[in-house]
Amino acid sequence: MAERYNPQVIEHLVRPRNVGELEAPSGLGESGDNACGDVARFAVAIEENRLLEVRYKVYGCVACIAAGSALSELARDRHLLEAARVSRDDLVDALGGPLPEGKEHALTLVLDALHKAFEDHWNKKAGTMLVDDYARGADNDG
Amino acid sequence: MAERYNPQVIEHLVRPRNVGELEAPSGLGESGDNACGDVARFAVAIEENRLLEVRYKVYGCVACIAAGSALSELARDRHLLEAARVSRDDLVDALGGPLPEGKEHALTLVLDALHKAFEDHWNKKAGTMLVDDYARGADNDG
Amino acid sequence: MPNDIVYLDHAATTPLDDRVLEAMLLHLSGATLRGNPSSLHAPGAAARETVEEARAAVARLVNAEPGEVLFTASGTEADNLAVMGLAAAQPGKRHVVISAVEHPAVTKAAEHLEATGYEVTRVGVGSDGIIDLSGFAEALRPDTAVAAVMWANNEVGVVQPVEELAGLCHEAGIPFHVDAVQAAGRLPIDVSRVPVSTLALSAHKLYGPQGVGALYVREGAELEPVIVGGGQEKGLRSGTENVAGIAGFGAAVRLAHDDLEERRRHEEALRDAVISGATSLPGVRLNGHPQERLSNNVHLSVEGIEAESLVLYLDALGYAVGSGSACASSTIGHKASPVLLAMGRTENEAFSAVRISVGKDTSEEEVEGFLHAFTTAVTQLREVSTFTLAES
Amino acid sequence: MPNDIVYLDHAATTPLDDRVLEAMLLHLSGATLRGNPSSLHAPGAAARETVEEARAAVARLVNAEPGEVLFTASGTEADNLAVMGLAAAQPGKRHVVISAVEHPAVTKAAEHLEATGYEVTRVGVGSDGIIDLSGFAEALRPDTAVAAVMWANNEVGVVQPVEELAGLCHEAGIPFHVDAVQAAGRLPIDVSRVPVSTLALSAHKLYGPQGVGALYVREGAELEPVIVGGGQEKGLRSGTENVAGIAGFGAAVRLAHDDLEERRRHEEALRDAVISGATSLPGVRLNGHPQERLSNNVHLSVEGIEAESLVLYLDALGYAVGSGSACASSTIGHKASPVLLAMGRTENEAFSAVRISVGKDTSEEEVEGFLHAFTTAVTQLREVSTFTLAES
Ligand SMILES: Cc1ncc(COP(=O)(O)O)c(C=O)c1O
Ligand SMILES: Cc1ncc(COP(=O)(O)O)c(C=O)c1O
Repeated sequence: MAERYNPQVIEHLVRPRNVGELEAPSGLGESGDNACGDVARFAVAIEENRLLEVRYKVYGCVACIAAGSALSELARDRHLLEAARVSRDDLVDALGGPLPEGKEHALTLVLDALHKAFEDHWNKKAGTMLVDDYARGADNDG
Repeated sequence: MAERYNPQVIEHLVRPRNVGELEAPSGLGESGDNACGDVARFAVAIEENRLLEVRYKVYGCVACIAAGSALSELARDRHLLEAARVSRDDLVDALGGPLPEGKEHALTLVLDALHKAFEDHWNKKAGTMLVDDYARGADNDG
Repeated sequence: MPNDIVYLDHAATTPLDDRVLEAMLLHLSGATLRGNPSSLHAPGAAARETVEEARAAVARLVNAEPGEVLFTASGTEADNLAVMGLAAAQPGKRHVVISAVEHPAVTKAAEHLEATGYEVTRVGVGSDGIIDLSGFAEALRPDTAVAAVMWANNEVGVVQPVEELAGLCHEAGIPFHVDAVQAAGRLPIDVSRVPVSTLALSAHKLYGPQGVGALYVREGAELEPVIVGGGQEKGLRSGTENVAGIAGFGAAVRLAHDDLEERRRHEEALRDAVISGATSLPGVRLNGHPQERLSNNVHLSVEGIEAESLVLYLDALGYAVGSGSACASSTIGHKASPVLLAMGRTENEAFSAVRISVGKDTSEEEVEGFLHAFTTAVTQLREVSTFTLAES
Repeated sequence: MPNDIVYLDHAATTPLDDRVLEAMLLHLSGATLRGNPSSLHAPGAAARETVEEARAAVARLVNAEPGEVLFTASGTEADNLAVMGLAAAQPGKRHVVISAVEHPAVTKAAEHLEATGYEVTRVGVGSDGIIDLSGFAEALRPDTAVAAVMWANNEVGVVQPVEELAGLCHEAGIPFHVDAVQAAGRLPIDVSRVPVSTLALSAHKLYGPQGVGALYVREGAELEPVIVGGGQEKGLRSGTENVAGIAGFGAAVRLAHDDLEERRRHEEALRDAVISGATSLPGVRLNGHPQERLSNNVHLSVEGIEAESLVLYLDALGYAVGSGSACASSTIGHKASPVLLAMGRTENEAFSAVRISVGKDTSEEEVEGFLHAFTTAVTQLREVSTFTLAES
């Protein structure tokens, strides 16, 4: 178990990617609980099932900020289906290895927020067809 | 309160003066309790109320050995009355200062043994007269 | 190990003074033969003397007699020994009074007593962190076995009116313990004027080694040991003594005693520079009484930012500061500081608290550099934050 | 401080190894910035890593996992934590078993429990100092909260059959504590083979610093803390860590692990030379089992001489040896060692006991010189003594 944050985490803390908001987002997602703890908020711009832009904000611990930043990088400029499949393990790899004990919730927090932004987009677009596509794609996973 | 023995004590331990016994002592004195603890034994040779020779043995702690040695030096070759008046303070001075806490009994132990040797001598000699002398001498003390 | 980092977390621990290290090396280095202080022979006697010299130095710092000082392995152990030990020495009395802002070394000791049937009264503090004096007076009862209030707080740096508190306890005949771990070396401490029963110190808060503490125990105060065994420290704290550490403590308190005023002046100027610089940013607020505070302590709540992020951002920029209380900060989970909650702060304010504590060797340039870094970190982290700053 | 003294009291404490000092200086010296292991920033993280490296090293010495090792401030504290902590974790059970020859750190902990209503059974030993195995088995009861027997005795050096004892406790489901303070670094210790629940170590007995101990706590063993506070060491031992001391402990156990066999061979040869030389004098007798004993321990009763005189006489001749148990020797008063009494020795035999304990750096020449000095001291002191030697 890691005792402290990897340098990659600190790098994301000090130079977070894709911070901010979008003027006219295709979807917005938020996770966490503002009253007592961490909050993550993702805004996405989607065109032709491609994640053109992603912006995020986080109130929370270092792991949350870094995970949001890493996720935004991994997801951006990808097909929606790929972006949606970015996993906890992918995030851990991008962050240089396991997070310190007790900090793993950050992964869930940011993934939840991004997925909610996608849902928001699908809901707006009545995206049932897309979800079918996703299910078929998922068959190829191991 | 001294935390450890003064060098003078150690000097007496390593080179104790007047150790041993006498062939035909004028008096013999012993103090302490052989079963559990310290024992001091003094033999004295007295001629014309003068302490010509003194010999001692001790079973006990360092303080006892050193106090016996110091006392033998202070008392030897003195008039009996002077020898009998060697005090705890005189011993402490001879031993370079106060003994460590809990070791003061050594002074009593050796003084007792020497005084008993004198008593033994007086008893043998029916020394009542001498004791009278002694009481008169004691008037001069402060 | 980062040598170029600016260390501004002296409330958590202080760097070892070179002269302290020298004193320790006298016992540690191979050139001398170190013994066990309990041994009769010369190396044992030398170790014993080393310990006794340090004891005299610690006694002098608080104006006590050497025989009134016991060595422990931490401020924590000294606090435990006082609270548990004073209580145990009066088995008939089953009530304890502490303040709501004590260090965990005291609060957990009180909870330990609570679990064995004691009743514990926790006296509240104002929003400035200062104890409710009349509340304290009311809390004292005939069956109070021990009362404990710290001299100065480890988080917000607030200095408590211990002289009054001690007086109240003294009148009531109640043993009074003071945790002076943060105060020692920063404030004059004189047990001949303040009628405490016991008083805890820790070496590593005043440029001495970590893992060495002391408890002043007033002549006549009754105390039961917590650690028992070979009977060291008059039977009140057994275990072979950390002779080198104790020697270091002795050297450290000697320096602290001699340089007290100079250190205080130096630290206060830097502290005030940090306070005015940092609070000039919007949404940055000083916690704890602005005057009744330690010479070296600045404690800030920074709206919209979680302390951990700010601490590590500053760390990345080369500045080491504390988040809330160091003791709790690396433990798992996310708990608001009870000290800040007792002062009426919200959970979010508590989560956003950082502590900047300067030291005797902190320079003006370091403070200037820090204020730059702080501004950068706060600005950048607020950009990431979902939090929107209230209009100020 | 006498540099020319020959140190033969390694059972009381050992000189610090130079490589241990080096490891400590990495944390102590001004060249590096040391933090509080609880702090988030880089100096704090560096301190944390220092502690964790040492923890891994201690675990390796006894073949445990790092997570099973807690640091304390002494072997005494480790023993207290084990005995009191294991008992407190099973509040329903109110019986304790110890041997009659435990170190005061264990006996006083048991007495402490006794004072709070526990029943304590003290299992006797034979005249060779070895525990009565069947007596131990019989002492174990369904309500036994903890049993404790030391691996090797600090006075007479006798090694106990801990593997059997641990097996008995394991079968009976009784937590078993072993005080391995004297054994560690001299005997191989493997907790994967010996089913102890807890095991105490002390750094200063194996060329590490004074004031640092450790307790091995088997995964799953339940333990309550003795010192409470900031929650360090998984909440089982609070207080800011003695980081430099712990680093030294780590270095010391690494050396002890690597050099174990070599040290043992070296020490045994010297030990046997002392035994045969000293016991060739009339009225000098070895205490404790001749084979089942520590590689470095010689414990003698010298008829007609009190230990203190012999120790200080030898000290004056330049040889530092122990009198009975170092822990008790400088305390006021005159008490026969309970260990020797338990072995059936008379009070006089107990008062005349000295302990010569060699170390890894003791040389043959030193031992030769010692035997000369010993002969002189015994002869001279017997001349002073009222005691007449029995015909041998
Ligand atoms: C006020 C206060 N009390 C007690 C302690 C505990 O002292 P130590 O760190 O030596 O365990 C500290 C420091 O952490 C403290 O600041
Ligand atoms: C067997 C034994 N147990 C416990 C201890 C106590 O350890 P420490 O000296 O670290 O307090 C000692 C040493 O004095 C010992 O020899």
